[in-house]
Amino acid sequence: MSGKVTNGAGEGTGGSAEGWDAAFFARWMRAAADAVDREADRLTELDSAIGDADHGGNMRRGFEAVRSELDEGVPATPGSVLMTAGRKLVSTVGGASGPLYGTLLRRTGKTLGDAEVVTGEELAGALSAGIDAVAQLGGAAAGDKTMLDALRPAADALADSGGKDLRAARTAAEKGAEETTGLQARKGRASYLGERSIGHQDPGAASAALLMAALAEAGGEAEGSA
Amino acid sequence: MSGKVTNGAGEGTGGSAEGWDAAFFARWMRAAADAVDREADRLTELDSAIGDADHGGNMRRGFEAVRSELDEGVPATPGSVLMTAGRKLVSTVGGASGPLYGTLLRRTGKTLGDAEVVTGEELAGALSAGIDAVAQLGGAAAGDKTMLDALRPAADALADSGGKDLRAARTAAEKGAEETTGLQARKGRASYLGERSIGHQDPGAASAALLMAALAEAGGEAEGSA
Amino acid sequence: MRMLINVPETVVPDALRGMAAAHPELTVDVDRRIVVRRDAPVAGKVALVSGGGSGHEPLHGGFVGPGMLDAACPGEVFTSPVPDQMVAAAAAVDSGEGVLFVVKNYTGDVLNFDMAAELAEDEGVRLAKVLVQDDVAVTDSTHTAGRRGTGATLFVEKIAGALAAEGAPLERVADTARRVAESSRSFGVALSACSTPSKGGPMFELPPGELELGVGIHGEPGRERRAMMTSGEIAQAAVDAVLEELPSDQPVLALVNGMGATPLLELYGFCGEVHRVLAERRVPVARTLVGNYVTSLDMAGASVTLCPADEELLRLWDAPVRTPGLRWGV
Amino acid sequence: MRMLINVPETVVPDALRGMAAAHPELTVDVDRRIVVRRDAPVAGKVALVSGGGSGHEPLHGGFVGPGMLDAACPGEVFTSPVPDQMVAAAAAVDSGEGVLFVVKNYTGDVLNFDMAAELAEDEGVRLAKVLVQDDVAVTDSTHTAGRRGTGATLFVEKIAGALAAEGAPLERVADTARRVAESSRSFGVALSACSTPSKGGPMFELPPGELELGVGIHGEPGRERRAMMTSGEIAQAAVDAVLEELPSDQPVLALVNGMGATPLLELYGFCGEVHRVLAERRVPVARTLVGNYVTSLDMAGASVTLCPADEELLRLWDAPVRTPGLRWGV
Ligand SMILES: Nc1ncnc2c1ncn2[C@@H]1O[C@H](COP(=O)(O)OP(=O)(O)O)[C@@H](O)[C@H]1O
Ligand SMILES: Nc1ncnc2c1ncn2[C@@H]1O[C@H](COP(=O)(O)OP(=O)(O)O)[C@@H](O)[C@H]1O
Ligand SMILES: [Mg+2]
Ligand SMILES: [Mg+2]
Ligand SMILES: [Mg+2]
Ligand SMILES: [Mg+2]
Repeated sequence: MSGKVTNGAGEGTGGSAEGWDAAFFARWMRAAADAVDREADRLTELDSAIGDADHGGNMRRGFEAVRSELDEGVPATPGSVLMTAGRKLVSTVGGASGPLYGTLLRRTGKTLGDAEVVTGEELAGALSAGIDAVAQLGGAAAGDKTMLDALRPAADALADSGGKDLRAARTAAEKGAEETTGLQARKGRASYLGERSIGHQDPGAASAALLMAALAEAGGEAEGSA
Repeated sequence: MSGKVTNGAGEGTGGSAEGWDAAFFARWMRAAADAVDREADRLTELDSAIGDADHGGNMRRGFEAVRSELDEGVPATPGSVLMTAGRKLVSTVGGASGPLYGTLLRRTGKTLGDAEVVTGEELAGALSAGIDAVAQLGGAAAGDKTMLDALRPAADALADSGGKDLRAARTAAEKGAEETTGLQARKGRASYLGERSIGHQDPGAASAALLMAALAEAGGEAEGSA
Repeated sequence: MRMLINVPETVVPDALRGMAAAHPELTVDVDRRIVVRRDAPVAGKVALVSGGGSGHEPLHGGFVGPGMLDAACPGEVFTSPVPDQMVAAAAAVDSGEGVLFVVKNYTGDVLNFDMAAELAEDEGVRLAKVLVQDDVAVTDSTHTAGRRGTGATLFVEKIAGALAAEGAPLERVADTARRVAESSRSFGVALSACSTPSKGGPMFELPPGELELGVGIHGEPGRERRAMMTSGEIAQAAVDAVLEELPSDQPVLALVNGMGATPLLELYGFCGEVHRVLAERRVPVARTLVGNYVTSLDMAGASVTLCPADEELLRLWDAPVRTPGLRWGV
Repeated sequence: MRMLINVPETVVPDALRGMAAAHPELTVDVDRRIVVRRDAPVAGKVALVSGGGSGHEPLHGGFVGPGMLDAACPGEVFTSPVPDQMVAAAAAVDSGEGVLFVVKNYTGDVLNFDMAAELAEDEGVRLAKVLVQDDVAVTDSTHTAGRRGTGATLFVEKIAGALAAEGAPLERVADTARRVAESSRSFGVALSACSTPSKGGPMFELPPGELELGVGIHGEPGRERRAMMTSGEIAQAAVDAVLEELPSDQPVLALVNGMGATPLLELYGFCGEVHRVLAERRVPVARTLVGNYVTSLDMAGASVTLCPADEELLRLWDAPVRTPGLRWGV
């Protein structure tokens, strides 16, 4: 298995990367599938408090499909791995999260272009473009209590570190997700709750934190700190 | 108000009656309406254990209609009071108990003929005929856990006292009703319970005991022992 | 109480007022509690009258209309109607060709319809009666007063209604009705108890995670209380119980019936399992009807009714029907 | 769990298999999760495609057939379907006259149908879209993403379906669909919470003796939680909420819709109260439909939808329809 190409065989240290290859991105997606599978009940529980109790099932279904697709064969480039994954999410998830996460990965992948290896800075930039696309598609802004409140801080943290610190991205996502608890929903089904949505963490922000944790895990496996 | 004609004005002592007039029978029916109204919830509760939870409502609806009918005017003879009441029950109760109680009162009334005053013995005989009609209509035998298990002992006790002891009829009915608790239902909805019906009092037997208590009350009002 | 009602005492007349409002094609007599085809009596046609306790809607009032019942008599909740209703209904629909009473086999219904038949006959109505007793669940009981009448009622009312609409005479309509009644079999399962308005709560205790196999449509107990089963296991239990007593191996009409509170989504899934089991047992299914037709208020669960059908019964089943609850071909 | 299911994961395909078994007049593609008119594409006819999360049956799959939808795309329970389904459905039903997507206003449905529309247009399908947003309950909320789509979906699908059956071109079908969608208003009330298979229990807490006024069809909260009310009081609250936002005082089509677990007996009683209130408010009712049409799994409760209707809409409403869930005049 390859990964961070300077260090070989997928044993990245997460630090001063020269770049990431398709195998690394496949590892990210698989780690996300694991995390989402593990945490599906919690996601559904969160969604049942302020939504319609399907987010865990939605994410699990989508990422299992992504995993199966990767099992058939990993596309050649980072961009195509993410575009394939994004298309798969769109095709299997449904709900609001399907098109949104699908768009996130597709646009991120598309922005990465067809390079075989991408740098951390390129990833940070592409992720940011993907998040912009999500914001545009869903019409949500920061503080609306959506997945954006975990994704945006994560991308910013990654960019701040020059694309090097995947764990900073993870930490920022988790903090952002936790902070959605205090926010009032303005988008999606939870918005019907109005003030009653305050006090509950947003399920999409929680799954976004899992996605960022999976990124850190893929990058930092060798350190055993994930 | 009249009643037991030897003692006048409905103040019967329940003992050595020479006879009962229409007013007495009307009083019986009214006392039954009161009792059924008071005990409707208990009857429904019993029916919900082994039947379909409607016996209280059925009996209340029927006897309220009887009461209204009597309020319009009391028929001239004991027989016609009971036949009118029986017809009213048939017309308003439905379920199994409507035709059965209706038949009981109609046949009892019919057997009394058009005498203006009937003796206790005549009442005992007529009641027995009415109960036979119920048994024939419903096809139930003693011990089948039905209203018959309260009615038959009551009629027998009345007959044994030469038609004089209304309170004996009441006591026998209550005992019979209580003893249905140990029986297994073989007729009516409760029969579907099979052995599971054991341990619950039959609702129709319970309402039959109320009917006999009302008879004793109508006869023994003056004694204050009802 | 989780009921959409005013007070328990007026549930039936309140519903009849709603039926009157929603269905101008019916004559709903709220006072006399009968639901009658607007164009009754239909000249030259045998009339069908049914009825029973309320709480099983659309049965029976929802099956009044061309091709099915001419009138229905709704009783109080789970309580047989009174003879006055049936006599009034018979009088309203008899064209002179006679009236068929369709009666589910419960003591109250039998007694009240019998009384009504006597009265109506006294008034010169030619009467026939069919007793529906299709529920196999409690035939095991040595003390049962016969099988209970459940889902087959719909088959009887639809098929006899179609034959009457063709102008068949009373004897033939009654014969065919009896043929359907006598050859149909049902089995029901409850996943939760129903609540009657007068009781104000569940009729019986059924802890979550348990089910009642062979339940009756008033929540009467069945064969056994079991730990929860899958839809496929329930389908197998129900179908096998029915097949064991089905008196013919002709292709069947299948009714996959919801008890009231089971979502249609689940009912369709159950229907798929019923078909799977029937295929495994090599029983061809000629027609399938899925939905809430013979309900038990808010009971969760389902029942399966099978009726062996020859060409004539299939033709009559497919014939046009236009009622609030069942409607096709017109 | 009181559910008639195998496992939560297969509820939707299980139901589709049951639909296939029960409805030979439909093509049910279990793998691609689309329900299609057997005779699609119908030459010279604009095609209607709808879809949404499952759990609202008969909506939408039960409304596929002549006079209504050409295809439906069922998603997972309470989850919008995916664009692949809609694209496949559009391809299956497009006769060349174009396709109308009927979309309930929920973020997931809107996004997925939008994506599908793009893809289908890329493949050369002429597409129009109508967004149903009739639920007045949450317009008070300053942060709502518009009104939710509920009962009016049935009016839109029936009326636009009838117009398409007459051969009207896509623009006219879409215009009329939008007219219905924009002028209809709904209000729903929950007496109990619904339970999704994946959650395995109630979606929200609603103690017995309380109700949720203005509930959404996925159990979303409404305007307020109140102590239990009578059927008459609930009818008044619902009708007045609807009338307040109804943009016309024409005679109305009225849908008195059950949420799933409320007995039809109660629903008819509620219908009577709705009519009483409408009469008091001097709103003439042209047509009434009573039943479980836009459900929320096993939720107890009801909703009222009103659609002001001129002569044309009435004619289209009365036009023949032949689907598993709605059927008349054919
Ligand atoms: N307009 C939006 N923009 C961004 N994210 C959104 C939007 N609407 C919903 N979401 C996210 O989607 C999550 C819900 O996803 P999911 O439960 O799978 O779909 P649905 O809401 O259709 O049931 C929310 O928690 C929120 O984070
Ligand atoms: N065949 C029968 N013969 C005599 N009594 C019967 C018979 N069937 C039922 N009963 C009586 O009727 C009672 C039930 O009456 P009710 O609840 O009003 O009618 P239903 O059983 O139709 O709901 C039973 O408790 C029993 O005493
Ligand atoms: Mg959700
Ligand atoms: Mg009873
Ligand atoms: Mg009863
Ligand atoms: Mg959802």
